[in-house]
Amino acid sequence: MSVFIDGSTLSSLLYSHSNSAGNQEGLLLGQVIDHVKDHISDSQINNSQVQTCMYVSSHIPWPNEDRVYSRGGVPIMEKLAALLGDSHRKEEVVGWYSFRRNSTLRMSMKERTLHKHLETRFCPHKPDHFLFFMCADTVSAECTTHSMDHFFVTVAKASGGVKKISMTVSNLGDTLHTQYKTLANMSVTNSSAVKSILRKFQSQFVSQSEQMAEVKRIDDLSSTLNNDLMKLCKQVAESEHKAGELEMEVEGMREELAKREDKRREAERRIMEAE
Amino acid sequence: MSVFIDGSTLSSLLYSHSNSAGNQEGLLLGQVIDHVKDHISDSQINNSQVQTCMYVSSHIPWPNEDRVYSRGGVPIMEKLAALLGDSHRKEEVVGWYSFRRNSTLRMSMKERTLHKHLETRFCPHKPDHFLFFMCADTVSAECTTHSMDHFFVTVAKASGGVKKISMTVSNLGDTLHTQYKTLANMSVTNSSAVKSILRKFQSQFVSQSEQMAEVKRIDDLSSTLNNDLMKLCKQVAESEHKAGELEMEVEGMREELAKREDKRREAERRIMEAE
Amino acid sequence: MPASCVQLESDAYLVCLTHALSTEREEVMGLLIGEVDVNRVVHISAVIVLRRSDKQPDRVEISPEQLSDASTKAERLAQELKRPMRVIGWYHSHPHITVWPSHVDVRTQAMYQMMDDNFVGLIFSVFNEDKNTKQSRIQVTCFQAVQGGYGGSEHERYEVPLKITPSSAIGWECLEALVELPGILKQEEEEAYQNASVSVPEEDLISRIHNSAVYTKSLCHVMEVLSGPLMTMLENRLEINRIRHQHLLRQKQQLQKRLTETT
Amino acid sequence: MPASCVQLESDAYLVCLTHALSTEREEVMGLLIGEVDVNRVVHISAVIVLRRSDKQPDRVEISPEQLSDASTKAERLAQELKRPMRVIGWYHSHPHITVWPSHVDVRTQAMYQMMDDNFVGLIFSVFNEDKNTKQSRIQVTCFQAVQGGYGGSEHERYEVPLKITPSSAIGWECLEALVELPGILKQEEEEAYQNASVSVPEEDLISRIHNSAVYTKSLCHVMEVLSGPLMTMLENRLEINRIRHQHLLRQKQQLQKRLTETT
Ligand SMILES: [Zn+2]
Repeated sequence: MSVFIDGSTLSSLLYSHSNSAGNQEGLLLGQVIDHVKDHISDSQINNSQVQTCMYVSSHIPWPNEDRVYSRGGVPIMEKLAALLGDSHRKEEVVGWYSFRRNSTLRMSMKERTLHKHLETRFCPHKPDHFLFFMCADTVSAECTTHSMDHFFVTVAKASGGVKKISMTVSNLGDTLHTQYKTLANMSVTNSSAVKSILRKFQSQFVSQSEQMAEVKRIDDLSSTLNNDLMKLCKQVAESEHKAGELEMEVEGMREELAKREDKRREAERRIMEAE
Repeated sequence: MSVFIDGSTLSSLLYSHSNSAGNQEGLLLGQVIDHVKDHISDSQINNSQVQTCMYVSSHIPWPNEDRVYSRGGVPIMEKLAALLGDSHRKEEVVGWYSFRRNSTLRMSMKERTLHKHLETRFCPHKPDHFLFFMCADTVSAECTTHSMDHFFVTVAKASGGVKKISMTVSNLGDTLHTQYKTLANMSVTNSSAVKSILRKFQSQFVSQSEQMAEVKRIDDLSSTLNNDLMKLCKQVAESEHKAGELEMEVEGMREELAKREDKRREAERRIMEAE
Repeated sequence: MPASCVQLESDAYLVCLTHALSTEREEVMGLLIGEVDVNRVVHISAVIVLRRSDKQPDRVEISPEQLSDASTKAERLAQELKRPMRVIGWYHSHPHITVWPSHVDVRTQAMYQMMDDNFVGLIFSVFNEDKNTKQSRIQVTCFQAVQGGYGGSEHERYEVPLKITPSSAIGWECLEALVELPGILKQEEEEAYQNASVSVPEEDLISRIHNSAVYTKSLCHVMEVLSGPLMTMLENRLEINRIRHQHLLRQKQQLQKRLTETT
Repeated sequence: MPASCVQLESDAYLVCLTHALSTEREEVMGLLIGEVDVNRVVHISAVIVLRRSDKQPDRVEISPEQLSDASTKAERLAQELKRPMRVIGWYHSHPHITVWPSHVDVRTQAMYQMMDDNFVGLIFSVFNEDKNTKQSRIQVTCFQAVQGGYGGSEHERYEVPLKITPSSAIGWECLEALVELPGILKQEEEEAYQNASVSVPEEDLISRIHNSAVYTKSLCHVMEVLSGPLMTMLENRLEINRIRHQHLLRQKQQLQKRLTETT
């Protein structure tokens, strides 16, 4: 079993934690794919192996002010359902996560209870396939270096044993452009027959503006995708702004209530003293 | 300076030797390309380097029965011109070669003389760029293993010093098909926006028969090239057959002449005895 | 006088980290935009992702052109926000290696400090998985350069306190920087393709097809590894904000009710 | 009884060597077609280049299907030439390594000899350049397997005398085998492409474009490294034959003249 996660998905997850004051928890969304790998052994016996890949593609943070589980670690299903209910997602719930600050990287009893309940709710047929992502944020003595230590685990249904799962962060790898041809192809320029064939096929591969047609096509696809990213970016900026303003408004109301509470207490204190 | 030669060119050269009874010599054809390699050093000083690449793409064997040079190693220019004269080649004469059997891999005095003359004729402006390909064919004691030891050299005009040149045999390298995608792309199947864009571009990349259009195009080009190879193959087979038959005819005539010579000698001997 | 402390806004942290996690085979880099207050606290609120002009996996260097472009961007941002924004630092990644700056890093930092003694450096250590424990670690450190002890000529690392501060929203500049990443990589690929193609003769169709296939494969890779996941991430962000907004509205109503009651 | 000697026609040698020099990263292999005379001399005159059914760089193995196909080809050739042709041996390459057969090679050879005790093995050692002397070496050796000394179970190498015999022409079968090489590689690539594409969903256009670019790049590579050079080689062969024919005609005329004179 392996976990695969894109770099931008992982950084979004870690940002979610950095952006909250306290600890952070939430659901992990993605897909589970079983790959059948046919392995032809030396004795030529077909020995099929099933390799399970867990793709984590999104996350949903739980609100800090409104807990989705009881004090003992029992989830409140209607609250979880509300988080997922309106979603038009293609992704499944593949696990959950927990961020803590300056704390141990060990699963607590409450976390075990919560895991068991979530697993039963979201992954009843394959209990050993439900993920828990644990991440601890520690700061050095002088606050100069921040560390995020993290890993994925599953919990065995029978034994309750915690098993760590290998994690791969998908990324670009090598981008050093070493595969391009920079020299003329001697065997092409030497053979008159080859040159004749290539001249015939020129129009199938090269556009009228002397550009390679497939390059034009992939450029168009890539540009369209990047343009749509920019449009989506604007939508997100708006929704960030709207939610941000509402948060500040709510924060203002809390402060107002707190002030009133202080005044009320002060007033009561004066009355008490006066009596 | 480096020498580049295709695998099929090299094997054709070695076949030419294997197919002759005695030693073999001939001209090497190809191209000389000077590549300017801009090397940005650590001090950010643009330090241009010229790298000379010698591409050997063909060869022309010299007839064994009709020498193209004198006993002392002076080439007979009209015979060399006749070998090249009718050719509609784009290739230049970039060097010459010599195969020997069970002999040393050292350039003889005659070979040095011949090299100097050929160099002056074919490569007057860049004497140090004219190649000599030396190859020795040795057989093990029990004739079970054949070895072809070979290298390229140039001869310095001033000093006469022989310099070996590094040789690269162009080949396919890795053909293990490791770059193909075999798994679904999660980021594509998860995003509705991405899926929508891809649906729009489907027709630009995929043909009506659900085949990738570029695959169809490259298949057509490749098949056309392979078909032309087969046609050329038939032409070569015919020319091989024609030349082969003529060679056997000539061989038959030699034998006939030899027989007549023997009979003549025998007759003369009888006459001498009779007298 | 060195910076006393650095406050890195969490959305700027998101951009740096996303960039750092984009490739494990090369060091990536960028510039940091922000302000310095009277207490010499450096406030970083935006990021400029930089192209790799000279591709050497273990070297990062900012060209004068890149610095000039970045200053222009910072000035534009300052006008938009009506705040004194400027290029105030740089960041780069250390894939598979320690978070601590190398001698080259410290020397580079010292050079930037000659122009601006509040200029700071951030290093993101990424792609560090312990194969035995299957535990991964991502680190970020903040540093400047100081003169070596006892008047030495060699510069030494000086660690600067770093705080990653929460914000109520991911700002436009940070969102824009994120979605510019695939575009930057596309430009790099275009340049590589064009540089290679210049020396291929027009008649050599096979090499031209080969190069266009290399280009196609590279762009597919960028779309698959970066554009696609960013799309998914932004769509998820919309969903998170929808949930958050819904939740905040409920809270607002409750608070409104309580405020009415206490009037 | 093992073979007494092997005579390899030079045009068959050309095919084997061209195949062996086609890649330095993998061992390639094929089958040898020929006859055995009453003195147990093996005469090899044609070659069947084989596809690599299971791509493991350091292993070569002939499948039952490949052997069956080759036998069919040999039978067809026998009918065409009116000679008792059959599959009489195998060859494979040793890029960058010694010409001597490995234990696996000897065991494989022993297995084939169970079917036919005249079956021989050829090994072509290629891509061996001494970086210091810049001298290259290409070798070919001929071997069979014999029972180990003192009744041992392990098989040992038995070296067979090999002669590469000149021929007056490159035969059609050998020319055909040469030009089949690019086609074989194209088939291998098609299979790899189709196997990979089976598991990519139709909607995943990016992965489909990626795979088609990989396929395109591979075919360009085959065309550049194999098809193109073979084309040049054959065109050169036509030129060599033109010169040779011209030269032979001149000789024929001279000989004709002398024959007339001596009549
Ligand atoms: Zn072997």
